[in-house]
Amino acid sequence: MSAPAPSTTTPTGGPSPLAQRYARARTKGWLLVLGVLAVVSLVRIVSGTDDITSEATLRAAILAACPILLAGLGGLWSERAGVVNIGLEGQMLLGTWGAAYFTYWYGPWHGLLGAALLGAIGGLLHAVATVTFGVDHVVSGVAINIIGLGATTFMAEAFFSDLQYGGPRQLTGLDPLPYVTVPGFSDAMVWLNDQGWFLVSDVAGFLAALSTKLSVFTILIVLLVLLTSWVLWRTPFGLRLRACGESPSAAESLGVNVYLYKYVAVLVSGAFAGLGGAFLALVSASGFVTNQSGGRGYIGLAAMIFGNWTPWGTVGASAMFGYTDALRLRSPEAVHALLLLVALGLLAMAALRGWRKQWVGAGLFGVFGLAFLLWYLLTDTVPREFTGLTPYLATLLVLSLASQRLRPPAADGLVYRKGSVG
Amino acid sequence: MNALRSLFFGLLAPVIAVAIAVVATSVVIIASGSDSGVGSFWSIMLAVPQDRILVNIVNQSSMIYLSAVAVAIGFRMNLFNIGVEGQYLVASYAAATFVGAALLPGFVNIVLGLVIAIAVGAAWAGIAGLLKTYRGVSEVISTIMLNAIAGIVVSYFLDKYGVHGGNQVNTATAPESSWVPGWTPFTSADGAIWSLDLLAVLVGVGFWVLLSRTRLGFDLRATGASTTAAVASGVSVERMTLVAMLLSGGVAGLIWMPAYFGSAHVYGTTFQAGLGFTGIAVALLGRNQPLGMVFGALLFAFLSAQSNSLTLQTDISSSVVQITQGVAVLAVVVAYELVRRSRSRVEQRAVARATAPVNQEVAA
Amino acid sequence: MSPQQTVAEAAPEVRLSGIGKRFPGVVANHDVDVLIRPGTVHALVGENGAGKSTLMKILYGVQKPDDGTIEIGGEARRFSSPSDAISVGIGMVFQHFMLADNLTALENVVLGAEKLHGIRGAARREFEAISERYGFGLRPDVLVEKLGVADRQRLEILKVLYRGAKVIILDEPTAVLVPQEVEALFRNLSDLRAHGHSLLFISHKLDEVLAIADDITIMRRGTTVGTAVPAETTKRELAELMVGSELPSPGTGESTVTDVVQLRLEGLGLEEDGRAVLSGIDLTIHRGEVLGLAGVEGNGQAELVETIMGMRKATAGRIVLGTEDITGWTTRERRESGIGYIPEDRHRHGLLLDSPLWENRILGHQGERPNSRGPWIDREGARSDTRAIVEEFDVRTPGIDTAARALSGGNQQKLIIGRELRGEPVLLIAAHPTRGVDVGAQAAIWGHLSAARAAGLAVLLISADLDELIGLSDRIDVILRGRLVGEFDPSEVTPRDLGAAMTGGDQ
Amino acid sequence: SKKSDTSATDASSSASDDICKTADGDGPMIGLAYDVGGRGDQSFNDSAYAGVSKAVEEFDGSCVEGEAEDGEAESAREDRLRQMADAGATAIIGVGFAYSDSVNAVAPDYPDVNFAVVDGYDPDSKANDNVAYFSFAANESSYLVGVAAALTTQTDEVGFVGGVHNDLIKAFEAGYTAGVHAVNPDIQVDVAYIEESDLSGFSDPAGGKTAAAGEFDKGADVVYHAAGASGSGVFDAAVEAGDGMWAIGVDSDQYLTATSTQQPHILTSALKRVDVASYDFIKSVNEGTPDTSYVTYDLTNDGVGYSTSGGFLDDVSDQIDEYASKIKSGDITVPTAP
Ligand SMILES: Nc1ncnc2c1ncn2[C@@H]1O[C@H](COP(=O)(O)OP(=O)(O)OP(=O)(O)O)[C@@H](O)[C@H]1O
Ligand SMILES: Nc1ncnc2c1ncn2[C@@H]1O[C@H](COP(=O)(O)OP(=O)(O)OP(=O)(O)O)[C@@H](O)[C@H]1O
Ligand SMILES: [Mg+2]
Ligand SMILES: [Mg+2]
Repeated sequence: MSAPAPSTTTPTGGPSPLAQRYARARTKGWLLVLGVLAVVSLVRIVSGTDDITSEATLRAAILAACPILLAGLGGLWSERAGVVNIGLEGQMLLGTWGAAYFTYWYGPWHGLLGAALLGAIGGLLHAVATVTFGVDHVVSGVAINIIGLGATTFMAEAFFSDLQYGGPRQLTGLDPLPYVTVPGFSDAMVWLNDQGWFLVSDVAGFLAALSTKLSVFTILIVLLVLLTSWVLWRTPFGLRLRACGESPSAAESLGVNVYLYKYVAVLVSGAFAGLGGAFLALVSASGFVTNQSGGRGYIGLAAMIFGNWTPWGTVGASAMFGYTDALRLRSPEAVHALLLLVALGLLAMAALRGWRKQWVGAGLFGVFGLAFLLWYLLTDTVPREFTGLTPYLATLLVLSLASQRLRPPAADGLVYRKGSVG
Repeated sequence: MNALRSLFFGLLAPVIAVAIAVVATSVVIIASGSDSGVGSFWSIMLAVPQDRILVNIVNQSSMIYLSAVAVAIGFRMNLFNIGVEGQYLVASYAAATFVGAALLPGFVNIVLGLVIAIAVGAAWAGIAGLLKTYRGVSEVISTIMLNAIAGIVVSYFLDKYGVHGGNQVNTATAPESSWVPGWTPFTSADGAIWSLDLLAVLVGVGFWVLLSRTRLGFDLRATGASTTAAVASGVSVERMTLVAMLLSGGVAGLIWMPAYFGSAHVYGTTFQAGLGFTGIAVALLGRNQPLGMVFGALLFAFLSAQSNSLTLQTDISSSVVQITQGVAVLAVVVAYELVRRSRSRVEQRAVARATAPVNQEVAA
Repeated sequence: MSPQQTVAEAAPEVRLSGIGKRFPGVVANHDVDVLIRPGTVHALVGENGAGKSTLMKILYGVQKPDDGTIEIGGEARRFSSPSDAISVGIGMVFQHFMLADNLTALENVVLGAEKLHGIRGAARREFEAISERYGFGLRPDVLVEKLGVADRQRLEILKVLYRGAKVIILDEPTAVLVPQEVEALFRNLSDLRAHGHSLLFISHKLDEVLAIADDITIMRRGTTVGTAVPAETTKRELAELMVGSELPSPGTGESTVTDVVQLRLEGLGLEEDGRAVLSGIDLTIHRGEVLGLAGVEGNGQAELVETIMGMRKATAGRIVLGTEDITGWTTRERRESGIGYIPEDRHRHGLLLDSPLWENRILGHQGERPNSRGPWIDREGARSDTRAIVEEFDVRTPGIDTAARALSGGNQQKLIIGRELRGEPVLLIAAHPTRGVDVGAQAAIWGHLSAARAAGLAVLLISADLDELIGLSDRIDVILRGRLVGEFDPSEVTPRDLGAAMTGGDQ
Repeated sequence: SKKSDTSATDASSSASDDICKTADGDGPMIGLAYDVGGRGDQSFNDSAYAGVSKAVEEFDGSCVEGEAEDGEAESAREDRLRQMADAGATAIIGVGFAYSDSVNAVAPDYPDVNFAVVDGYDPDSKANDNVAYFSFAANESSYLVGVAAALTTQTDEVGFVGGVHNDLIKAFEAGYTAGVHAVNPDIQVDVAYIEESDLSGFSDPAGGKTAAAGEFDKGADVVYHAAGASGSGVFDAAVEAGDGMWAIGVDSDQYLTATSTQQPHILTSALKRVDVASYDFIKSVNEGTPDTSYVTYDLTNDGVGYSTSGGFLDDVSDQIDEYASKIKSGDITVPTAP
């Protein structure tokens, strides 16, 4: 019941309240990033494990994050249009095969296209089932994952067995995509990174990671993120697509072809997942192996969810997954330092909630935070067996603490039928 | 007439689906340029199964069926328990460890082993249930995560407390007194139909009774059909979510028990992973109906068992069967949706005919 | 204003001729002819289910007619989607608002019309210009979820104007408004007409129609049965054309109120995410009494009902049923202790649309005979009792195995009412019991309610139809912003007074 | 198991020409039950096939093949073996320890057929007199490549990447570490495993690459992998680490199947001669003195070893061979667990 208030505008069309809101969000985001870095840096110094922000670790983290991020962006596209897509895993697998096949015969750039194409085919299946035939989205997604695995396994045996460096379950020695290293700058940053100064070295490590042996594919991904957030939030096309996810009937009542937009969204979604597969086969390593995605599609979905259905949130969450994964593989001992990091993070949240007088949340965060702090103080290594749990536990933890505050598109996962307007 | 029609509608979808799957598979085989060719593929797949294959089909399908029921219990109230895989993994390990410890005499050991399997499976599923009811975490994500966690945790304990030997780690072997061999319909070489396959029958009947004859089942279905209406009718969705998850996990716990007591007797190398995901597919294929899933389970078991000869007699990989299965599932859900629509159209006409207003003849 | 003022001779803005539309089992429209003159308000009246919305959806391109022709400004048109209709200057405000809550007002407006002024500055300026011109007082950057009903409706109209519509369709725009808001709306409509727009205005509230319309077309059972000019017709004549009979009016005869208190709310309060939705609600309902609750939608009546039903947990105060304090009880316990519930939205809260009628009869009464014995469902008991309900409450259906979805709204509603009255409840919560139900069914439902009341049932009646409230209630409480702001005696109060109280206009 | 072993000097070619389709001699009929991956995996399935085809040609026999699927039922493996026996196979080889139980179940029903299980073991106490279990002293071959690594490293730091942290792979780690320290106790050995239990650790090149890169970054200049298909990621890591950075292959001579860019970085490979074992087994059956029970393949019978393709070890091979002879003579006993 908001009372009609006089409209507030500067006829000269100054910065609109909306633009201001975006701006505020941006600054907030940067502050957050900086804050996190500061805490990390602190932890590095306290725990004396330089590896947690070493250029090499961060580079590995970026590598590990990319496939997850691509899957997450894929999820973002389709869910913003109201279609839940847990078929990402299967579409990713199709992507690995497509990348391998096309790279072998036509070279890596075609490999990317091939991966996107195969992924998009998976997306098409999903779109036909969910949009045209109104099948439950999760059900269809599950089926697509079965098909994806079966198809790639079979097609690998059928097409790769007799190739050079090939076998029924692998195809290695694929031509790599080019790398770039920013001469000079890279070395400077690496040097700074080695100095171990508070914050400076950590930021340097990050910049070094971004300027050293960086695959062009990674650059492409950054562009895809920017493109995604621009298209979805700044263009008429994006507005229509999101409207289909928020209220398809409203969209249709204004002449938006809801089915069309949902189809586009899900196809793009599949293509992104496919590219994620390509990254695994071409950049993460120079070869295809059956069932290579190993659950990264699901992780990507999770990343998108607690990225709160936003591109940058997804980037953040994927980065977290990639980072923990890289760290556990490179230096399991350093994982122990993460306990402190998590503890501090949780306690910070607790403080925030407390300050907002949200006592329940504050309590929960506080308890978990202290638990981790104790764990850190009372042990000096995390049993290797458990380092593997990190991404999964992190997901559960974050979701169980944050789920209430997440905001999925209003019509996400709901089946919509043409002509049901009014 | 009415019964006839519903039977027709009931069978229509699966038939269409299987047909589509057959076509898709054939196309794939042709596309793959196999030398043996589609003909030999189908002649092998559709050959009359040998005796031991029949036995395997019975054993496999009952485990698959248990898994399907576990999944269906959740699906029936739109609860997507993707975590059956992890639940029966943890439960199988726990039960095997307990039975292997042989703390109790044979029979009691068996019964308690089963109870533990149920309890542990339920508990593992319960985590997802609690996360959903109290923290609003989507069970799809949480169960997927719990699957991964289950694998790591179990292997950790197996490695720490298991029996190491010949590159392998197993739980302690169950005492002979706690074996439940089974019935040998043909020669002993053709294997035995495990007695505990009966669990599948019991669970199936139980599931049917629960759904169609009990208040709990009604609430379950109501919640699935319309959460809002169920809430208004006095169903506590939180409670139902928990109950469904626990039931689902409990049944999941039983999945591998026939094999364990029947032939494996240890948890380790011979543990059959993946049944949890097969169960999802079969539940969808059987439309979460007690009877439908029987056919689904038999079909899947049949396909896998028959496909075993493929690599011996043709150059076609048996993984093609996964495609058949996946396509069948997708096709069947689509087909069911179409059938549902045409059915409700038919019904509305019936209503109009019954409540004849003036506009009737215009309609005709 | 009278027809003479408007340009009578101009070519018709819109001509619908011989329109027909069939749905499975229903003929929604047949042989429909409508003619709309430029710069007029044209009212389309007809009872529920008469086919008005369908006709409008056809005119707006949402649904394709099976036969008949559409002429706009003398040119024949075929619409395959709303965008076609929009492009020739037709706009529609739907019966149920078409807004995306999580988008801003501006985004909702520019959606689909990005070509006109883009989606940024220019669009915002246009938005504000229109809002200014018609005094809508809307701001572009608020999220729609923050808007009240009246604002949402203005936004819907703004949406239409933004697209430069000449012809504006309003499907039952007044259903959700109180008289004061209706007058404001009518001022807007007159403005629009003065600016040369033609308006197609749907309603079954005849005085409103007579107040605003220049021409009137009447529909019955899917076809047009006549036209009229307000100056030369009366309410009664219209009503007879509409239903082919006298309009029934709600009435319950002499009071049956006893002095036994059946329901008592003491200082009931409800807070949700820090916002007080209900506060300090005190009321009592006696056996044999109908307490009417009047309020603008979104003032807490829905929440109050759900709190009494236990679907929301009260954060303050007590709920006493008879002598029992049921504040802490679950919904099921409350239902089993004799509270019947006719929900506002029967499709979301009252029925399992894809389940057969007999299962719908069990819904909400799982724990009661004849539906169940102990933990077991008693299929036979439930089925035979469903047959009885179908008989007694005249539910038009081929059988009890039919899916509820296939039934017409009125028949669905009759089933629900039968189900809820069947278990001899002590208290009935009836939210909009006759919404979306045709006249025949309406009268029947009123009959059942007063019969139950006479038998000693206590009823809490919520309705947006003030005549219904006044007709049925023994007392009327008014709720505003989550508080009870006044009590009225139906025998004295007029809809206008109620409207004033409902909007706080009298303070 | 997705554990990947090989010999198959002719791996790439063996995929194409197909002796089991062509050969139909009236010598012994051999059943070859592959592990997941089957023939053409550039790994121990190929290795087994190489041994079998040698035997088939030499004894003018014939053969029948069958392949395992991921997550297949125990009964499926049994059925595969029985189908071969029923088809008339007299010598049946199960490739991979996964066949241990199924062979144990099937063998008693076919007393006239001889079975062998690569990496196998008898799961119960009842001995089977028609089953041979090949066990390979992977710890010994790992020891030798450990020596090679120690003699090669410039940084006195070397690495190990295991696919899955199970007993089988721990034996590789143990032997390797022992070998390294035999040369110089001060050399640091970085150890990483891709997965703790999940067999996907054998099919995760990305993981292999990350883990290996981590060790190269820490200062290791030689990294030995026992990670199956993930190994290609380890090779990639070596390539990216640059000149003078080495990777050591496993099971087969991976120099031969590696890509041309990887080859300059593949110092050697720890060999596991499944082909030798298979051939010897068939030979023994053919001569009517079939191998039974546990047959250990180690340095003494050339069942394991290390490869020299690429010639990177030419000037240290003598020293390595010394250690080898010490092991044969028993002067050195190699540990099997870290
Ligand atoms: N999509 C549909 N499918 C089948 N029948 C429909 C559909 N839409 C409307 N009908 C039926 O067509 C008839 C006319 O419906 P319509 O909504 O046009 O009536 P109305 O005059 O708008 O009623 P109300 O005053 O309640 O809005 C009704 O019987 C309605 O149930
Ligand atoms: N949205 C819809 N989708 C499908 N069918 C519908 C829809 N709405 C109404 N119907 C069909 O239209 C017919 C009449 O329903 P509706 O309630 O609109 O008519 P009605 O005239 O209001 O009925 P009653 O007079 O009993 O209230 C029913 O058969 C119903 O199946
Ligand atoms: Mg569903
Ligand atoms: Mg209408």
